[in-house]
Amino acid sequence: MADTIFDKSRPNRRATAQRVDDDAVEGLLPRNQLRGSPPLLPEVSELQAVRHFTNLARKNFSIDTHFYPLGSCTMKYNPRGVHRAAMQDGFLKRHPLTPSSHSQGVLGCLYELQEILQDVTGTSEVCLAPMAGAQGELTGALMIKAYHADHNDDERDEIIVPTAAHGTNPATASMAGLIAKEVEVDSEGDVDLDSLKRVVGRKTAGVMLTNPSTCAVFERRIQAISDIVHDAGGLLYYDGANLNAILGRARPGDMQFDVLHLNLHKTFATPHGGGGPGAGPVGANERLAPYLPTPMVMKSDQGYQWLEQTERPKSIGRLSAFMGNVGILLRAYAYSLMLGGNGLCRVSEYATLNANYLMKRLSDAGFHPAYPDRRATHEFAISLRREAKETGVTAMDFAKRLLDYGFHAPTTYFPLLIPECF
Amino acid sequence: MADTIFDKSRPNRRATAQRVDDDAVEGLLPRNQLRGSPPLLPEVSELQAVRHFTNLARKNFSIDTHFYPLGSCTMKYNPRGVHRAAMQDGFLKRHPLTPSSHSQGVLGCLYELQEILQDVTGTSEVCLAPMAGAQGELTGALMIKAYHADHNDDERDEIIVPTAAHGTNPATASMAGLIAKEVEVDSEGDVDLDSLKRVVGRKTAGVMLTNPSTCAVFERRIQAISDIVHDAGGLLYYDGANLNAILGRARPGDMQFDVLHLNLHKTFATPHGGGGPGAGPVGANERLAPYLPTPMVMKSDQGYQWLEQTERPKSIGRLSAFMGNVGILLRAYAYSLMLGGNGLCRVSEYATLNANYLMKRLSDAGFHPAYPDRRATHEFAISLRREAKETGVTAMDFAKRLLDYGFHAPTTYFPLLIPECF
Amino acid sequence: MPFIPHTHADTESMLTTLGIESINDLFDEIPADIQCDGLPDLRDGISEMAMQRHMSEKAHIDETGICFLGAGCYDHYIPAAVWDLTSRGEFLTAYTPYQAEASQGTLQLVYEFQTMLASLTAMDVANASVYDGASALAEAILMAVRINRKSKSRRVMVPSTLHPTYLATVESIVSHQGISVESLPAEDGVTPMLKAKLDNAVAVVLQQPNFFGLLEDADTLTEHAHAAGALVIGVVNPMTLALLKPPGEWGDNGADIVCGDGQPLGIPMASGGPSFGFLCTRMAHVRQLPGRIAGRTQDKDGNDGFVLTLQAREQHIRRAKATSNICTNQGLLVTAATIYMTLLGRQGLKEVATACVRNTHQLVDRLTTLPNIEKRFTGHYFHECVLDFPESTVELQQRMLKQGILAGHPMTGMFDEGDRAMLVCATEARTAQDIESYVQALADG
Amino acid sequence: MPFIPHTHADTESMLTTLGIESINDLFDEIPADIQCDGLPDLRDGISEMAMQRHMSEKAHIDETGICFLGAGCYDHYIPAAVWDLTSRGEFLTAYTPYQAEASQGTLQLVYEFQTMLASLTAMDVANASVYDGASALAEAILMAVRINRKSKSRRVMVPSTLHPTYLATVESIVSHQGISVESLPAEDGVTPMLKAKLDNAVAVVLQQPNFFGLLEDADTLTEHAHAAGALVIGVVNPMTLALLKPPGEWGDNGADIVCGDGQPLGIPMASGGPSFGFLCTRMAHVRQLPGRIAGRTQDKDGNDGFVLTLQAREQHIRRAKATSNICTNQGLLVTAATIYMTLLGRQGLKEVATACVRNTHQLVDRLTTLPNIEKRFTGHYFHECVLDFPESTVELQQRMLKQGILAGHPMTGMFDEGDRAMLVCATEARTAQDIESYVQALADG
Ligand SMILES: Cc1ncc(COP(=O)(O)O)c(C=O)c1O
Ligand SMILES: Cc1ncc(COP(=O)(O)O)c(C=O)c1O
Repeated sequence: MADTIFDKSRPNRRATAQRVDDDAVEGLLPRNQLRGSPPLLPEVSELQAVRHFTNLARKNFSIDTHFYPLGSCTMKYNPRGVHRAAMQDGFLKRHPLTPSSHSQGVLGCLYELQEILQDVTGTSEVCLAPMAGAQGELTGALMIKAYHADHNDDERDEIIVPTAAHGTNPATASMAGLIAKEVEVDSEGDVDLDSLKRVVGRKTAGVMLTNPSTCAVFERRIQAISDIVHDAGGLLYYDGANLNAILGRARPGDMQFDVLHLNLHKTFATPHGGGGPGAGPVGANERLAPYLPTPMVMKSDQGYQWLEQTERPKSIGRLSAFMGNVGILLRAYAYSLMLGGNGLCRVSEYATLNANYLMKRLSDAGFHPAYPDRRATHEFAISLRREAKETGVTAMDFAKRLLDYGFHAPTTYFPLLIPECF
Repeated sequence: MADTIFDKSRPNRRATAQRVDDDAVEGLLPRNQLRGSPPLLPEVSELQAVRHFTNLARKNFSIDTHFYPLGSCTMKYNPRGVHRAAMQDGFLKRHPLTPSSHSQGVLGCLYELQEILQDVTGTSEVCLAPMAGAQGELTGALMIKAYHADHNDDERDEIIVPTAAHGTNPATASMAGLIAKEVEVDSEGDVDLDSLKRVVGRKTAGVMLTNPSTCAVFERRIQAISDIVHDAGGLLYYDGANLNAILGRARPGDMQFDVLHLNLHKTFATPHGGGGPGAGPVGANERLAPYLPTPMVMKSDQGYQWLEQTERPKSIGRLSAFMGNVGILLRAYAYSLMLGGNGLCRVSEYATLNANYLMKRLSDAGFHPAYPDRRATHEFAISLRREAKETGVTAMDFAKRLLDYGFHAPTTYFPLLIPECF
Repeated sequence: MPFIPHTHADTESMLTTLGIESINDLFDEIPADIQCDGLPDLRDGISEMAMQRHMSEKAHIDETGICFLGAGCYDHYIPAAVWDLTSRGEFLTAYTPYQAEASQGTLQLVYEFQTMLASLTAMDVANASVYDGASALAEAILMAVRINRKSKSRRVMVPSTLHPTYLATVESIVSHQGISVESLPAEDGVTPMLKAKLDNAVAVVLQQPNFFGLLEDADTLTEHAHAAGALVIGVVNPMTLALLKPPGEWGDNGADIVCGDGQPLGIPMASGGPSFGFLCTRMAHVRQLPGRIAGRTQDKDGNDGFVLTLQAREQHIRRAKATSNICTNQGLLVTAATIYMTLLGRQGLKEVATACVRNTHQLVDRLTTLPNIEKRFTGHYFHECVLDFPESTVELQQRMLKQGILAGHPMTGMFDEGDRAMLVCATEARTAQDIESYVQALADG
Repeated sequence: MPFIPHTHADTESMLTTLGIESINDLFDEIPADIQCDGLPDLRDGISEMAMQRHMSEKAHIDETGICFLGAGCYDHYIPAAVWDLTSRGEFLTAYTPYQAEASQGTLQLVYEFQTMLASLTAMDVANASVYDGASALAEAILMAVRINRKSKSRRVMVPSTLHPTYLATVESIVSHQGISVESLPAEDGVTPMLKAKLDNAVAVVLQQPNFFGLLEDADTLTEHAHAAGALVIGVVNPMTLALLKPPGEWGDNGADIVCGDGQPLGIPMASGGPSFGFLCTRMAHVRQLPGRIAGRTQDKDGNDGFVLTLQAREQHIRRAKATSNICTNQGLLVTAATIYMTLLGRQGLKEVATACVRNTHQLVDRLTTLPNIEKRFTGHYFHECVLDFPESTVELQQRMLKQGILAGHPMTGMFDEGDRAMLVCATEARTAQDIESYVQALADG
C-alpha cells in the first residue's frame, strides 16, 4: 500500500507553527458564498510533512544523484550557485507589477540576457516571455502567421515538419491553427530535399526544424532547405532544443532561420524540476522581430523599461499574466555570466566530444549507431533492431536494465523513425 | 570497495567555477616557507562533488527521514523555519569582532535568550558561551572549584556522580582536576542516600546530577540530596540533558541546584548535525553567578554590550575564541519564541505522555521496564535481560533488527547499571 | 571551463580513441560558410564568486518595501520547509517522470497534488500543471470548445471583470483556432445576469473573486450559462477556496472546467514567475484535459505505484492531434505548492484566507476614514478592493515607494477616471502595524 | 502547540490506555513543593511567520558592510553547493554516528575529512573535530602533557604572538590540571629563538601565521623545541597550508600535534560560531587524541564500511580516564568543510590562499602610501598585517563603519601604542574596488 500524505492525516492534526490568528470573517463575506464542507487537505504535523516529502524525494533519480544520458533533453549539471543567486530575497520578494523605477535590478538582468541570447543565436531581437519550448514554438508559429497576415498572404496555413520532429512541433502547428505537413528524412538523417520540394508551395507558412536534427545529426543541406522554403515565400523556424551542440560554432540566424526558440532548461542549464519549469525565449531576425510577444525589456534614458503592446502594434501579444518565468531567466543569465562567450563555446566542444566518444565505445562494443557514417553531435542514436530481432531483448528492456545499474535510461523510441531507438 | 571522493579524483580535474584569479605570490612570501608538494585534496568536477555528497547524505538515517526513539538524546523535530531564520545573511555575514554598536541585532537576540533560559531554569544568570553539554559541565565544575578557592576552601577536590551518570560527568571531573566519586542508585532508580552520606564530606566540591536521572525516572529525594550536599559545604550541579522532561513543571533552580547546563541541541531542538554542533549554556544562582565564563551580553543605556573578563573579575574566563556557537543560540532563541512559555510547558507534557504510553504498550506486549513501578519521564528504560537469557537475543540484536524496519534503535546499554538496557 | 570535468589527459585519450587530432574535427559536417568563430561579442566567463556578487547587487537594488499590491500575485508567507524541501536535488534536478521506476517520488507527489486541487475546487480531476493562470485559461477555453462541440459555437463570453492580462493572453492564444472572445459588461464592478448575451456561447468564463476583488454571483451566472447550453469555466484563486464555495458547487451542477494560478500556494512572487497554472474538470472530460496526469496503479506483484496516465492525449504520442502542445510544465512549483498545502493543511489554509479577508477589510476601513478616499464599488470583496484617491495613483505609488510602501495597483485605463483608482490588497503577512504605516505614509504625503 | 502532533482524540485515547485522567497525573512523582506553575514570565508562542519577521528585523540591523577584519575569523567566499548540501535533512538532523549501519554517509564523510586534514597538515591522523580553534589548542596542550609524560614538566611555552583569546581559553581550561602556561616574548612581531626559555618545557606552541599575520621561523623553533625535549604544537589556519609549509614538515621531524580552527574552510563567520576545531597528530600518539575518529573497515562479507574507531579513548567508554570529556562536537561544520575542500580542491584552495596574500599586500601597499600610515612590523606577512594609524583605531573603526567599511581589528592593549594599531585583512573575496573604497573612505575621513 502506497503511503500517501492522506493516509497519514488525522482529523484536526496540524502543523501549528503555520497557524495565523483567525478572527472570524463574520459579516465580511455573505453566507451563501461560503464553502460548506472543508477541502480534503492533509492534516499532519510539520515533522510528518517534512519526513513524507523528504522520503518522496529520495525515491527519485535526478542529476544530483544519478547519471542521465538522455538524448534531446540536454541533462547538464544545474549549478547550485545559480540557484542560490536566483533565490535571493531581493528577487523573490519582488512583485511583478512594481514600477520599473524600482525594478532596475531585475530589468537590467533581463535586458542583458536578451542581448546575450541575441548574440548566441544570431538574431536581432529576443523576447524572454515564453515559458517553455512548446510555448516558444507557438510564439514562433503565431509570428509566422502574423507576418503572412500582415502581408495579406492569407492562404499560407501549412507548416512543414520532418517526420522525426518532436511531438511539440506538430502539436504546436495545430494550436496555431496551422496544418502540419511532414517531410521525409533520408537514410543519412538529412531532410529529403525532393520530399521537401513536393510539399513546399504557396500554402507553406514555414518549416520547423532543429539542427542538429532530432536524428542527432547535423542537417548538412540547411542552406538548400532555407533557399527552397524562402523562395516559396515560407519562413524558417528553428527549434532550439539542440542548440547546445552548436554553441559558438554555428548560429541559427546565420543559417537563415527567421525565428527560433531556445530551451533555457536545456542549453542554459536551468533545472528540469521533475517536469518543469523551463523557459523558451524566442529570437527573430529583423523581418519577424516586430511580431515578437510582449512584454520585452528596453533600455532608455530613464533606465530599463517594459516594452508593452502599445509600443509594438504588430506584436502577437501576451503569453502570460506577467513576464513568463523570470526566476528561470535569472538562472540562465547567471549561468551565462559564469560561462561567458568562451565557456559557452567549450560547452558544444565537450558535449560533442563526449557523444562521439561514447558512440565509438558502444560501436566497438558491438552496438549499431543509427547513422554509422555520420558524426555524433551532442547526442547520437543507436538502433537496437538487430538485438531485438536476434534475442527478443528490446530497447525498452535495455532501458529498464540500465535503471537497475543506477543509470537513468537514454531517450528510447524517439525519434520513431529509428527502429528500437536508444 | 567504498567509493571515496579520492577514488573519483583525477589529476588536474577541478570545479572551475570555484577558481580565483591567481596572480603569483612571487616575492611576497619567502621560498623556504612554502609548501613543497601539494596536499591530497580531491580533484573532481562540481557535479562529481554534488553527486558524491548527495549520495552520502542518502546513506544516513536522520530525523527528517526516520523515527529515532533515542533516550537521553531528545530527538525532536528540528524546525526548518528556525534553520532559515539563523541562515540569513545578516547573521551569517557578521564578523564576531564587529563593534557592539553595529551588532545590536544579534546581541539583542542573545540577551533575550539569556533571560528566557534564566526563566526556564530558575537561575539568576546565564552564560551562553559553552559549545556543548560537556563544555557546560566543565564550566560548572570550574565554577564550583573557583567558588571554593575563592572561599579558601582548598581541600574540596572530589565531585560526586551517580553510577548511572553519563560518561561526560566523570570525564569532566577529571578535566577539571577533580576526582569523581560514585554514589549508588537504588532498585527504584533513586540515589541511595546512605551511599551518598558515606561519600559526602569536607573533600566534597559538589555533586553532578540530572533530574530526571539517567535511569529515566524523577529523582524524588532531590531535596534530601541537596540538603546533604549543601550541609557538607558542597554545591549542586544540574546536568540539563533531561530538562525536556520537566519544562515548566519543575525548575532546577527551585530544586536547589547551584549551577547547571542546558543542551540546546536537545531541549531547544537545534539539530544534532550528525554529531554536532550543540550549545551548552550555563546558568547559576546568585552564589555562583560571579564565576560564570565570559563573554556574556548585558544591556545598558548604550544598548546591548559584551560583558568581558575585566568587568567580571571572578569569572573562570573564556571557553572559546569568540562567543561560542552563536548560530545555534540563534536557533534556540527562534525556537523559544515560537513555543513561548505555553508551548514549552506542553513539550514536557506530551513528551511524558508519549513515553508513558509507549512504556505501557511495550509492557503489555511482554517487555520489562527497568523500573516497573515508576512513571516514565520523557523516556524510560527496558531491560532485555530476560530475553537475552532465555533466547540468546541481546539488546544489540534487537537494536540491529529495528534498523531493518527503518527505525533508528533506542540508546542501548546505557545506563550500564541496567542489564541489557534498551 | 566551469562544469566541464575533462582534464587535458582525458581529452587527449578520447581524441586518440576517436582517431582524430582535435575536437574541431568533430564539427566537419557543418558547412564552412555557416560556421561562426566563437562568440567574440560576449564577455569571458567569471567565477561563481564574481557572479554571486553581481547578482546580489542586482537583487539588492530591487527591495521595495511593504507590499499592498495583489492583482494576480500575492505576498503570502511561505513556511521555510517548503523551499528547503523543494530545493532538494532529487526534486530540483529530476527529469520529467516518464520513466516511472526512476520517478516514484515526483509521481506520487503529483498524484497528491491533483487530489488536493480537485478537492479544493470540488472537481473530479486535476492535471499536473500548465504554465500559469493566464495560459491555463486559454487552455480551458480550447478545452471547452472541444468538449462542447455540439454547441457548434466558437463564441466565448468573458466578463470585463476578468484580470486584463489573462484576457490578453487568451486573445493571443485562442483566436488562432477561430474562437471569438466577447466581453460581458460589468455593473458596479460585477457581472450582472444578462441572459441574452449568453445565447449561442460555447462557454462562459467567470473569475471569482474577480479582478477588482469582488465576489460575483457565481451561482446564478452558472445557472444561466448552463441553461444557455454554454460550459462554465471558473477562474479562481485556490487560496480563497478555503473559505469560498468551490466552483464545483456553483449553481446546481457546478462549473465544468476550473483553472487559475497556483502562486498563492507557497510560490514566491519572484517578478511573477515561475508560478503554475492548474486545470481541473469533470471525469467525463478528462480526455480533453491538456498536460500530464499522474495516476495510481499496481505493478505485477500487486504493489502500489504511480505512473503518468492517459498519455494518449499528449503531444509526444498524439502529435498534431494532441489536446495541447504543452510538454515542459511547472512541476517544481507544483512540488512547492503540494508541500505548502500539506503544511498549512485544512485549518491553516482557512486561517490564511480569513486573515487576508480581515486584513484587507481593516486596511480599507482605515483608508476610507481619510478624507477623499472611497471605495469605488459597493459589493462584497475578498482580499482586494478598488479605492478612489484624490490624485493620480501612478504618482501616489511613487510617493509611497519613497516611504517603503508598495501601495497597490493603479487602475489606469481600466475604467473612467481609472487613473485615480487603485487596487489594494493586504494578505495574512501584513500586520496591523504595516497597515498603520500605510495610513501614516499617506498622511505624511 | 507547534510541532506536537497530538490531536485531542490522540491524547484521550492515550490517557485511556494509561488508565489516567489527565497528563498531570504523570507528574505525580515530582514532589509538590518543587513543582512550578508553568512559565508565566515568558510570552506566549508565536507563529513561524511572526518569528521570521522578528528574526529578519534583527538580522537586518547588523549588516555592516565590506569586511577587512580577520583576527581569527575570515570573510571567504563559500560556494553555494556547500550549504545547500550541508543543509540536507540527512546531514542536518542525523544523530551522532554511533550506529554505523544507520550512519554510513556521515562516517564516510568524516573519514574523507580526516584524510584531507591530515594531508593539509602533513600529519598522520586527524580527529572528527573539537569545538573551535581555541579549545582545540587547550586539548592539544592537555594531550601533549599526556604524551610527553617522561619530561615530567608541566610548563607549556606559548608565544606572545598567539591569538589572545586562544591564550585566554587555554588558561581557563588547562590550568586546572596543574599546567602552567608561560609566555615567550616577541621581537618585531615574531618569536625569536630563545633556547634558554625552552628548558624544561613539556611543549611549545607555535602559531603560523601568527596573530599579527606574520610568518614565524617555524623550522628553527621546531628544532629548538625538539632539542629541548619539548613537543611542538602547531596552531595553523588550514587555508594557508595550501601555500605554506605544513607543520608536519617543520624542522627535521615536524610538529607533534597540530590544531586550529576550520572556519576558513567554508564556514560562515556567523558571529564566530559554530565553526570547528581540528586536531591532528602522529600515529604514535593517536590514543591520546580526544574526540571521535572514523575508520574504514570491512563487514563480514568483505564489503567496505566506515565506523567510529578507537572508542576506548572516549568518555562514553573510559569515563573518568577518557582523553577528554568531549561528546557532541562540530560535525555539521566538518560536513561543510569537507564539501568546501572538495569543491575548491587542490588547485582552488591554493588560488584562494594566493589571492588572500595578494589582496592583503595590495591593501597594505595602498594604505601605506597614505600619509602617516605605516606597517608596524618588518617581517613577511600572509593575509593579515598590523598597521599604525595616526589616530585611535577604535574611533577610526566607527568612522569607517559609517561609510560601510569594517576596517580591521583595533589592537588596543596588545602592545605599546596599540590603540593606534589595527590588524587588517583582505581575503580573496575583496575586489580591487573594495580596496579602493577603503582608501577612499579613509581619505574622505
Ligand atoms: C526537439 C524538441 N523540441 C521541443 C521541445 C519542447 O520543449 P519544452 O518541453 O520546453 O516545451 C523539446 C523538449 O522536450 C525537444 O526535445
Ligand atoms: C546526560 C547527559 N549529560 C551530558 C551530555 C553531554 O552533552 P554534549 O554531548 O552536548 O556534550 C549528554 C549528551 O549526550 C547526556 O545525555
